[in-house]
Amino acid sequence: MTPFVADVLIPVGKIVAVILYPMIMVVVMIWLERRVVALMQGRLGPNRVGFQGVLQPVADAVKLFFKEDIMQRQADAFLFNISPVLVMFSSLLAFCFVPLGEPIRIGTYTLTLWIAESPVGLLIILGLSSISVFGVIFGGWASNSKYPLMGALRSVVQVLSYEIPTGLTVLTVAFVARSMDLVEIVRRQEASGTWYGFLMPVSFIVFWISAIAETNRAPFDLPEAESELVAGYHTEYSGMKFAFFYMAEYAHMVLVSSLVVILFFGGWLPPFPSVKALAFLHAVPGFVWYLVKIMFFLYLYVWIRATLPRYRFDSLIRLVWKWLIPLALANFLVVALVRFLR
Amino acid sequence: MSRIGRFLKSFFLVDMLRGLAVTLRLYFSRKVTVQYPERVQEPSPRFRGIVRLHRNEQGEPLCIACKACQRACGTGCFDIEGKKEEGAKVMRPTRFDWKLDRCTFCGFCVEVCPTSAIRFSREFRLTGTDKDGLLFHLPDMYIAGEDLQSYLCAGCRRPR
Amino acid sequence: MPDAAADRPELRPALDALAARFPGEVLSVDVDKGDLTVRLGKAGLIPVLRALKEEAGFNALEDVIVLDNLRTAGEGGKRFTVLYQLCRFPGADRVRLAVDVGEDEGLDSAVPVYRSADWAEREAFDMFGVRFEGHPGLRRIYMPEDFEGHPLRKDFPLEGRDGGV
Amino acid sequence: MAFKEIDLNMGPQHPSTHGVLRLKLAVDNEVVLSVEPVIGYLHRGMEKLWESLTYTQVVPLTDRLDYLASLSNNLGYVLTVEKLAGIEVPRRARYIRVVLAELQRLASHLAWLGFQANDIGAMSVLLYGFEARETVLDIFEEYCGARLTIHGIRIGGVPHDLDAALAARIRKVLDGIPKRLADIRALLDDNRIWKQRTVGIGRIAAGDAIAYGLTGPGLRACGLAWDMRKDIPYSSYDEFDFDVPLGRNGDVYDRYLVRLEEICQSIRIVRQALDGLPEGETSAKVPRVLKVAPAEVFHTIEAPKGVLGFYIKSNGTDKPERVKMKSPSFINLQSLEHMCKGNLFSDVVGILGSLDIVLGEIDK
Repeated sequence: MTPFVADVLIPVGKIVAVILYPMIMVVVMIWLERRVVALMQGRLGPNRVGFQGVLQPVADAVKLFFKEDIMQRQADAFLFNISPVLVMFSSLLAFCFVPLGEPIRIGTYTLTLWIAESPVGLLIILGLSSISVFGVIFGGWASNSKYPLMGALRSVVQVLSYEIPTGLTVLTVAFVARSMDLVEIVRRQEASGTWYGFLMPVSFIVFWISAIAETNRAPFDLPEAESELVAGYHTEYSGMKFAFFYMAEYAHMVLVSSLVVILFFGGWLPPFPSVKALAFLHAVPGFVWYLVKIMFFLYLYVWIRATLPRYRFDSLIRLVWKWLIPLALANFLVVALVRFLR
Repeated sequence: MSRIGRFLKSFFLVDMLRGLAVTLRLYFSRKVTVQYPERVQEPSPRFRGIVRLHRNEQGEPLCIACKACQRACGTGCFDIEGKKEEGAKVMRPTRFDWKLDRCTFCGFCVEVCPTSAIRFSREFRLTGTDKDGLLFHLPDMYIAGEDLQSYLCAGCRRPR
Repeated sequence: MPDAAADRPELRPALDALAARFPGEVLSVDVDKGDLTVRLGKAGLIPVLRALKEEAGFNALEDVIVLDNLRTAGEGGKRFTVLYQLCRFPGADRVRLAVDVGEDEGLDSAVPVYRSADWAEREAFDMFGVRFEGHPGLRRIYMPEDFEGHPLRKDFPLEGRDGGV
Repeated sequence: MAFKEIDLNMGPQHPSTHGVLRLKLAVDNEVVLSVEPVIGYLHRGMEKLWESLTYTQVVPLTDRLDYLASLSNNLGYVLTVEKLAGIEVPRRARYIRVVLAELQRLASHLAWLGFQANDIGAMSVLLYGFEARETVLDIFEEYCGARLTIHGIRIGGVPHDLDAALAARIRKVLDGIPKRLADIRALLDDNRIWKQRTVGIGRIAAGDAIAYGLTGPGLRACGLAWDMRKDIPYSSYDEFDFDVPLGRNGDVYDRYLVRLEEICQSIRIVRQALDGLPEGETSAKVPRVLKVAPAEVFHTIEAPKGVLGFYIKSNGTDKPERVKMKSPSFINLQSLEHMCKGNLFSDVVGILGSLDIVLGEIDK
């Protein structure tokens, strides 16, 4: 294992992998969403391009690539162009901290299935996911037209107010696992034998609801409510810039699902780690378990989108300030008490 | 009990779960999509597609150029001229121009035709690439089926 | 005044009261094909409308219809006839008020009495050019603001003017 | 800093205005101050065109008024001409017309249900509603060969007969509708988000409703039992027993419930009409060129959107002197401003949807 390979080839390989991983997940996610929503509505969904429509997202991307990329004359050029980058950048960067599985030993070298492991990995991911809000604000404001402005205003208030319950519930997990490092949290769950999702169901529910709201999805997709604001903050975008917004939203969803899986459902651990009888589940590599769990949560996203109507803006805000935040605080208090007494 | 019952129901999101259960059940139910170009859904026998002229068994045109259809048509699709040949019993149309883009498929011409020369076909694929392709002259009124497709829109019609 | 409402006895008292209340205005009352029509003079329109609404309970104005009698009117005849279709709920009785209007004469707007006359009168103005005084915002409803002429008049060509709008 | 109110433009090219309608909104920070509908984008000059066509040639044009309920427009116009010319329609034809009109009400309400739910976000209900509507359109296609602009009712009667096989297929379709409706009601009826978006929104009092001329399900949602099929029965509607669903406080949720209940009532009517279908002719003898003595007549029917009226004046020739259509959507749209005052911007979409307007009928 020459130093060249260890210091250059492998990190570069891992970086390319981390860039490709969300891209592939985004493609899979776009296809999954269109198929699942279609199947739930009694129709087949895309099944012509590629096997069962798998290449449909690729076709969309190519179409968007060649579409004319227009910009309003009075639009603020710099902000208009920077915002898709901001949104995309923050989602992709956060994937560096997401541990995908147990480190693999190749001879003397241990290949760690993540790029960076930092004691405050959780904090960094939360920080990055709120940077994408800037992209949305600049995009909405810079398009210099009414609908995107209203869409941007709405999404600012929504994402900021939903970050509070997210932060609180994530805090309870960090509190119980006594660390903010994602790998440590998973190891802690393995050691304690139970997943935190079963240990603290309330924080899981609150985290999941505010996660849906934070990615502007399903019942909370106010900023891009087609029937009201035409297309919300990315109305004026077209071509690749629109594709960036579109892919960033899905990347953000995949990021949040992997966060849920790691924090509450034991990242790459097989279902019941402590039960000896199910030890054979360990044979299946951790990465597969991780993927299965993520797919379940992505399916849940789409399932909710196909079912529930859209909240009105004021009831959405009332929900977070009158229900979710008190619930998160109470839950944090209970967890703290339990931790203290034990 | 109903107040507490209502609170518990709303706290555990029962109304939303019931909705999710419905969509899940429909997720596994029968799909209604028909793969269109490969499989075409047969229209019903009384379907009002494009109107076509017909010939009798001996192959002579049934139309006697009486212009009843031209008078009955509300949107002026027909422009007919007829002439009686020497020794022929009945008049024959020499010019029979019919505009597809003006037709509302109302069926007056079919009802009023004395010799039922003009009848509804069950052809509903009526896209064309240019406007004068939608103007049918006398010989074109007898085209039906596949060669109607090539008459209307020779361009993008992929051979099936 | 011909004997009206032969086959609609229940409206008989209301009609007599109406005719008595407004001697100069109610010109004729007749029933044709089951529809009751009351011809009125221009001045009598609003008082009769108000009376029918408050006393006789005709609480809904269903439609305002304008007829262009360009070819059918005699020499002195007025060009337009404006009809008001009234309906009573409950009981579902109908009465039609007819008022003759000249080409440049205005007519009192019925909006103060019936709120639903608003758009109907705007359409009448847009299509025929009948002016309604006192209408909150009398402007065209179908045609663009800068359109000259009134399409539904008999002398407006069916195919429209060349160049159109 | 005094917040300048934004005047926003919804339409004429907008996903949720059901056609080419433009709403000029004055919005103060999401709260609606004033709504001014601008119409006329789909004006085809129908009334001018009708004056140059014979009575029979006008019927296919009435399909294009409310293109979601073309049979109701046919029925409205045809009944007015028959009242004008004094044509007596045989009883079997009247029953078949009731079957067709009520099936059309079913299809129109299902289309409305899909649009309304999609506007408020429940996108799957759009597909469920339209799939149910497709089964009804198949019946129309089997009966007279068209699905949207049907032209299935003629002056004097109906073009085709309703044989036993078609009646059996209609009954099968009617059995399928309640099941699909049950799915939709499970999704929406007591879903908290749906109720938050519809209960108490776009409320109108009974007095204002009549003042604005509101008719149809919108008026019945305020609790007023005004239904032309009961008040001024036509086409032998008085021989069927059905009840008129009423709401209580005239908001979007009550209009939703009233229309769903009307679907069930329409199914009841069609079943009774099919069971009691009398023998006899399907059309009266109507001369090819129908000349009508000079007279004027106004007649209304209960169309899915509200009270649809036709005024026809004849001049002795085979062409009408003047045909005026009283469009329910045209009058209902007037009360939009009254309903939207004070609500939020995203409610305007819900309220507009609950009025169930069709621009073909408004613009004529």
